[in-house]
Amino acid sequence: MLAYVLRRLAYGVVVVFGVLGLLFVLFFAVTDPDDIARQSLGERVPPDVIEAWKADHGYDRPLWPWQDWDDNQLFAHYSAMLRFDFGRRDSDDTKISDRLLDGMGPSLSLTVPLFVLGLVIGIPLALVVAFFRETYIDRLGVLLCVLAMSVSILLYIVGAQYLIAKLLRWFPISGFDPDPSVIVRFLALPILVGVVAGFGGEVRFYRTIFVEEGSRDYVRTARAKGAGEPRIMRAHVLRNAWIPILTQVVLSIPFLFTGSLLLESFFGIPGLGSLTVDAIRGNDFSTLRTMVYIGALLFVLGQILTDLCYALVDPRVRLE
Amino acid sequence: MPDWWFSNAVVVGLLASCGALAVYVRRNRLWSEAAAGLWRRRPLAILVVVFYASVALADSIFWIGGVDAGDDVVKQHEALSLVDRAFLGTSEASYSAPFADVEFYGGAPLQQQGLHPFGTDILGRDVLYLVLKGARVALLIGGVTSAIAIPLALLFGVAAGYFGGRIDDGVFFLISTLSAIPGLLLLIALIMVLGQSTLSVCLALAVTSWVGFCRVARGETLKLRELEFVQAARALGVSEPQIILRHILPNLAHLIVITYVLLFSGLVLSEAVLSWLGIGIQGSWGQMIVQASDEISREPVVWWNIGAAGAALFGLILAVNFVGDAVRDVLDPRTLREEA
Amino acid sequence: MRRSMRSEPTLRHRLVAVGCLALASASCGNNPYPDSEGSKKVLYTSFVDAPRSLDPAVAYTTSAHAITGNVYDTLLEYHYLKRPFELIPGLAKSIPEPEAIAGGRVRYRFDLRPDLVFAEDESFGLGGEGRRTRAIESQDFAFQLMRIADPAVNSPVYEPFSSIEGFGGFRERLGALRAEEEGFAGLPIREQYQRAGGVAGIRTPDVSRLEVILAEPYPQLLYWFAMPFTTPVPFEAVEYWNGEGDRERFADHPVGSGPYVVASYDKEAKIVLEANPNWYGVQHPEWKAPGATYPSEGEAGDAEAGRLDPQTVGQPLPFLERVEFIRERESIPRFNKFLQGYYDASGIAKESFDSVVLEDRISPEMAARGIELAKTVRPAVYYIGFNMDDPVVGASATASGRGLRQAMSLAIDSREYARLFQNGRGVPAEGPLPPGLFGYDADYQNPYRHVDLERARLLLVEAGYRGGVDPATGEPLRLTFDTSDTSPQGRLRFQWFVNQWRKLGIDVEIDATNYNQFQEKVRNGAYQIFMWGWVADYPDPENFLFLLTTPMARSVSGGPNTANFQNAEFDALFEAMETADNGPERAATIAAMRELLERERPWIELFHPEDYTLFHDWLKNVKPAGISNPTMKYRDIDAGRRGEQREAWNEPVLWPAGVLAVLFVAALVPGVRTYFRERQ
Amino acid sequence: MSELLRVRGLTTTFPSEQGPVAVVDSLDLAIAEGEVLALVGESGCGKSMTALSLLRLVPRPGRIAAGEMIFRGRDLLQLTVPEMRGIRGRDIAMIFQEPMTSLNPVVTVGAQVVEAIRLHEPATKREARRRTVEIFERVGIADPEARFAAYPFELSGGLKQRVMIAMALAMRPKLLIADEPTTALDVTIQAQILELLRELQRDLGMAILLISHDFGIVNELADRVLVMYAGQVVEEASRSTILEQARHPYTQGLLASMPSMARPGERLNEIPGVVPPPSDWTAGCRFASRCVRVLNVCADEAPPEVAAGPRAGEIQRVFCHAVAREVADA
Repeated sequence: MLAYVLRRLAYGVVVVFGVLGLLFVLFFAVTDPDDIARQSLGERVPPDVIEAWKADHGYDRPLWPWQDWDDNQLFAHYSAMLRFDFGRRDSDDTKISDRLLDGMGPSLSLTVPLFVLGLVIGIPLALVVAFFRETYIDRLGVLLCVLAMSVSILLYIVGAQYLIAKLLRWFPISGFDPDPSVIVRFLALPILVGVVAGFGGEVRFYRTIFVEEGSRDYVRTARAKGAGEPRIMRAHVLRNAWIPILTQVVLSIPFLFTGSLLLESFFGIPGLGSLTVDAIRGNDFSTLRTMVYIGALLFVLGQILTDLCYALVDPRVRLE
Repeated sequence: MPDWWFSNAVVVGLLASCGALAVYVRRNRLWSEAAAGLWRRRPLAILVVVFYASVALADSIFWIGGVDAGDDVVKQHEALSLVDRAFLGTSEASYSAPFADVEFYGGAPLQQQGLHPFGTDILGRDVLYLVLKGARVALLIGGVTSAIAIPLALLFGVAAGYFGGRIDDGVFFLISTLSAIPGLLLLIALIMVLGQSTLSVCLALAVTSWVGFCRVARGETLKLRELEFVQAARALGVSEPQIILRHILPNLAHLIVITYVLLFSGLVLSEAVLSWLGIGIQGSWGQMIVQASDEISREPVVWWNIGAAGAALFGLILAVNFVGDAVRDVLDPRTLREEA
Repeated sequence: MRRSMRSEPTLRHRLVAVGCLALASASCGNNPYPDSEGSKKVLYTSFVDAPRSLDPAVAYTTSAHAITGNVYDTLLEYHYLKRPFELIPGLAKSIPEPEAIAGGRVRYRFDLRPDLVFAEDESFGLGGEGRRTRAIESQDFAFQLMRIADPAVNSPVYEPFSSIEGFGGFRERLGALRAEEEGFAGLPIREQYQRAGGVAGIRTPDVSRLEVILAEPYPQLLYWFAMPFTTPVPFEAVEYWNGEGDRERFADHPVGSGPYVVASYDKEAKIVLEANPNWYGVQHPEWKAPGATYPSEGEAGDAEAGRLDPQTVGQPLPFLERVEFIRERESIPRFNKFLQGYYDASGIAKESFDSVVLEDRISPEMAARGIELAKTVRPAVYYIGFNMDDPVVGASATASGRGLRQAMSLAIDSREYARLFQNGRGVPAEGPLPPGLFGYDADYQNPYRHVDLERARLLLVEAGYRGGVDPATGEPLRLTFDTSDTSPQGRLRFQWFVNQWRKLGIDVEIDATNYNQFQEKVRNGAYQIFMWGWVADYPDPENFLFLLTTPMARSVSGGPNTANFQNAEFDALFEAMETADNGPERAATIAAMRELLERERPWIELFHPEDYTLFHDWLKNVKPAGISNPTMKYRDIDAGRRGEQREAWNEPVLWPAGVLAVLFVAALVPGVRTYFRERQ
Repeated sequence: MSELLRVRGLTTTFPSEQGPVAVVDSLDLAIAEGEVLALVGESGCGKSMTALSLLRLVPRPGRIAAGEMIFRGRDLLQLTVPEMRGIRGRDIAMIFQEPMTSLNPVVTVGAQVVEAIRLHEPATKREARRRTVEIFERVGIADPEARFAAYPFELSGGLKQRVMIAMALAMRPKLLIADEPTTALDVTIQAQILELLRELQRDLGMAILLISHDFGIVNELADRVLVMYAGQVVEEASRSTILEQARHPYTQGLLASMPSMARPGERLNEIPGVVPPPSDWTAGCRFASRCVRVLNVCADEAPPEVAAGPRAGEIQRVFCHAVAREVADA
């Protein structure tokens, strides 16, 4: 098992290297260090001040190794990331690690409940719909899922804010307060929107798995043994369904940290959701590479977690 | 060659290929049965999709002249589509409620009183006209992007699955790298490089959305390669590319069709978010929704912009999803076995 | 699992259901603030993007001034109510008169009020263990003026102060020392400035007097002493808050002398200002200092608007205990929370001037809730500019270029634009100067700023573009409208302009690119038409007309003259009026410059925006101030009324929750029934 | 031997475009205790569906339209679902053709057998485990203790079928339905499984309903044989009678085309044509379109039941107009 994890880690490192390389090429293909400086300092800035800022932030060095082997930005970029030295944001020189820690709390307080509710609502609902296959509950369930899936999340957000927050005034339209006694009031609406927007796809995905497993021969054997339908669902279908479900679900666990872009922007939650987009638009290379680096690490972590779960749940899989 | 000639050529091409496809399907028993099964399951959804497609095609046939556009002089020289011509001169000064006679703000009388089923937007353009124009953009986003993404995925997926070894590792590395990078970053960088025209946004979307199907294609090819009929073909001395073309690809046909449909609705839905980020396509429903979302906070509420665009988007996606389900039920062998 | 499926849903299930409903309703109610806050005098408002820096020498945007203006006090201030703006003494005892001295130089003498003290901050510990503050001295003003000259600070307002004697010299010496001398840059900042020899024209004879000597007359200088740039800054704060270790940077940790201090500064969520106990207005109400007492008279209309309420006139400031700026990235929550009473005033607009927040006029429902709209014309102008270096629309196209610009100017109706996009707010602009400034002629009618399509088409014919057709291509003339606003809302606005020009047969394509590409285009002149705006630093015509002078051209010095308007005659007239006194002669020069602009049309002047604030009736003494920054200290809150109104407006409508619950149960019952039928 | 199960007029239908199709069409059969009845026919003749109907496990959207199934005095069709569940696995058990896929891949084989026991008896886990190991031994699984904790993918096809048999016999059922138990196994294993079934049937006095398309296997194990074609019974007789004096043309054709039954050197003949699709079924004999001795009445009227036993007391039922006429002329 350890050998396997080490091999995957090694492979992960290669992927992360690839990602950082691709990011560097992509960013500097469309942006010039001067643009980073100008975006940080403002428009009407004399050239000498731009040079000073670039020198101060290390953007005055040549970009590529073939220009200057021992002092170029590509190697500095790699070494900074590998040392987890995230440094400061290009836009306003605040420490990136502080921003990540501050933002992680609100982001997690939104994405974790969404993730858990997605499972807690999605799977039982799919089980019920699959259990009543071929009855009107199945058809109604599938219809409901397809309807829910076909609406753009923007409409859900705008609609919810208008109907629930403005007309019915159940929850504040936006805002966030980490104080535990009040936090539920702020998170209720975004979570509701997140679940409603997501449940269509999830339930349909889980239902397809349950229906597929339900048609396998071993279920017929269990019925022949005299097992009741609920017991078959729980003891046989669900145990086999965990394999495809876990692979899909575990892959998204690491990305809970990066928050959700839309929900956080519209509901005023100061998380990490919009950090990447703001960094892209604001030419903030240091923040961008940190987010992409963390994203890549999380992706690799997700892959390994998925394989481990696979081995956990499916005896046929041995991690050699 | 001006771009509207190109658009007309594409329309002719599309209609010709649809005709050829229809002939092929009628001749091939497997596909004609599938088509009949499809029609039996979801006739309404198919009709809705065909309606959207016909609106989009009508909006893609352009020619110049033969029009007097009142005060918009430039229109005389512009290539206008059927839809443009149908709605010539229907613009007002500003907002007006559906079937209203007067402007929403200020109450000035409208030129086309009571003739705007979905009202007009802030620039006075008829919302129904804008919604119809959106159909072409939506089908371009969904159709063109998938048409680029799927062959790309097949190329890498089948190659990796069939040849394995170094090619497989290379492709797998590429897939992992691409999916580890946040899609948005890739998308925005590509759009910055390629520009914001419809085609370049489609290209950028394709590059960021082929990874999923590539994995599926690779897995399926791995399975097919081991099956006897492939080994038999190899034993008969059939060349590798021949095997791929005549044996592997036809067996992926059903997966291709299913993925095309699912990718289609996913892409059209995601366009709304792209418009919110400012990198969407001009004239899309997504852009209409984002433009109109501010109107929701006005008092009294201007709802018909966002309502019409939202309904049009919902209608297309719902129909495509239903057709997608039906296609999967009809074509996917596993569900066929379940039927017996 | 088996038992409960057999019998009806047990009592336990029902209890759980009721529990959930109760929990949901308990956490119901949409008040985003802790209930305890209701009664305190706290003002809630919103902001979109946090300012990049709060360093008084650097902060130049409206969102930054909203904070620095209230945290950093200045020698002079603007009278809160009088219009046109009038200076009053702030930290200074009186407004100095310019004294002409030998060599054509001018001297200003500021006398400080006695025992002024900085706000409390741990950085003063540098001056001695446990010390939390210290007295304000004239050296602190000098220190800040030297920071403006310091190249490392990179202050955007270096140029206006460069008329101070020795200002430029100090900057060179400082730069040279830092470059040559090893370790110089590591010295404490105050020592660096002393070693560089300070600025000749800035003298501090004693702790309570500051003298500023100008090499040449610059009457507008006094206005700069009413802006946060010239506030006293303690050197301890600049040295202590250097960003090393876990200390913030000075740009994120303001230490000032104003009526408020920054209590908490979370750029992503909330910025909180709290009343400063050390402020001179609090320490010495008996002085009745003009900057610390509510004014007793103002502009006509202030009385009816309730801004001269007998109970508030003459009272010591500030009234508000706390001001909370809450971040709202999207307009839907921002505006609707204001309608629900959770924001006392509509927030600070998004920083970029070209996407004015789409807020509504006073609708009947809003009037019923007692929401009022206060607007004053803002000393600013929005305009569409032509790139005068462009071969087609620029100066080099001589007559045809001029005719084209004049025709395009005749197609734009500012009133209609304001009606559609500004809800009727904003004064249509006839010329570059906004109302309230010397040289603004209210009844001047710019012949090219009234829609006249016939005349425009004639002009096009003369310019060689009959019917808008470009003779070279035989197609409608193709021009590009360049912008860095890619938002769909921005697109609507530009589309409106394009539609107007289409009436002339000219086909203008909107080229919206991201920030870098836009800067790239502007830097190498690859743009034809753009929309821009300029907000006055101080109410003087020079601060607007300098925008069109050759030295300021973008292609010449990268300055704010993006239109690259280079006209010798205009430059000469500018020199004449630049430092002249506000007399008839200066007015005549301005009128001549206006004639020239009218003919050359480098700009299509659109409108002078009205600075507006929507506010609830419980927010007192509201007057949009445009330039004058320290406004929070004049405002007051009737917290009681606010509490009642919020209560009244935000009763949650609970019956739908009941209906939903019933529907949910109704949907369950057939399910359970089919399950049992299935088992027979 | 007293009668264990009597089925009369069993009809199981599946919906199709042309209305419900009777995959099993008014079938009669009877099994006595300890008797081995074989159900023979080409694939698709409805023999598997008959077996599933006995356990009321007809997959949706099919359903049992008519008939009665009296099992030890109780009509299985009238039982409630919980009561029917009580019978499945305890009184009537079933094993399937594909042992590869008939076991839950993620649960140990031992646990799956324990489940079969504890579904019907409140035995403790340890008790059920002991009995499982015992049954494993009984069905010939070597080293049963170790095999108890094995997963299905770790066992061979033959071993898996033995586990299936162990699972079926956990509660000593009165009737075992074996749906093509050896078809998926290779020949050497087939013989062992058949030998095992014969031993178990003898020891436990258990009745077996053997479903197969291979007369060779039927010949080894069955006491009586029922030949089915297109959802209907065409002939019923004892094993020896069927082999020597099959009277129904379809049965004769079937026997003649079996390589395992033919004598060396004899040419195998095959039955022309294909089993007609349900849409072509007429009221008459469904084999008419392929029958060598077809009469014009065959297509119109349902074939009468002809009792044509060669020896007294030996019942042989044949459903065929030609045979009926033959008997009438004799």
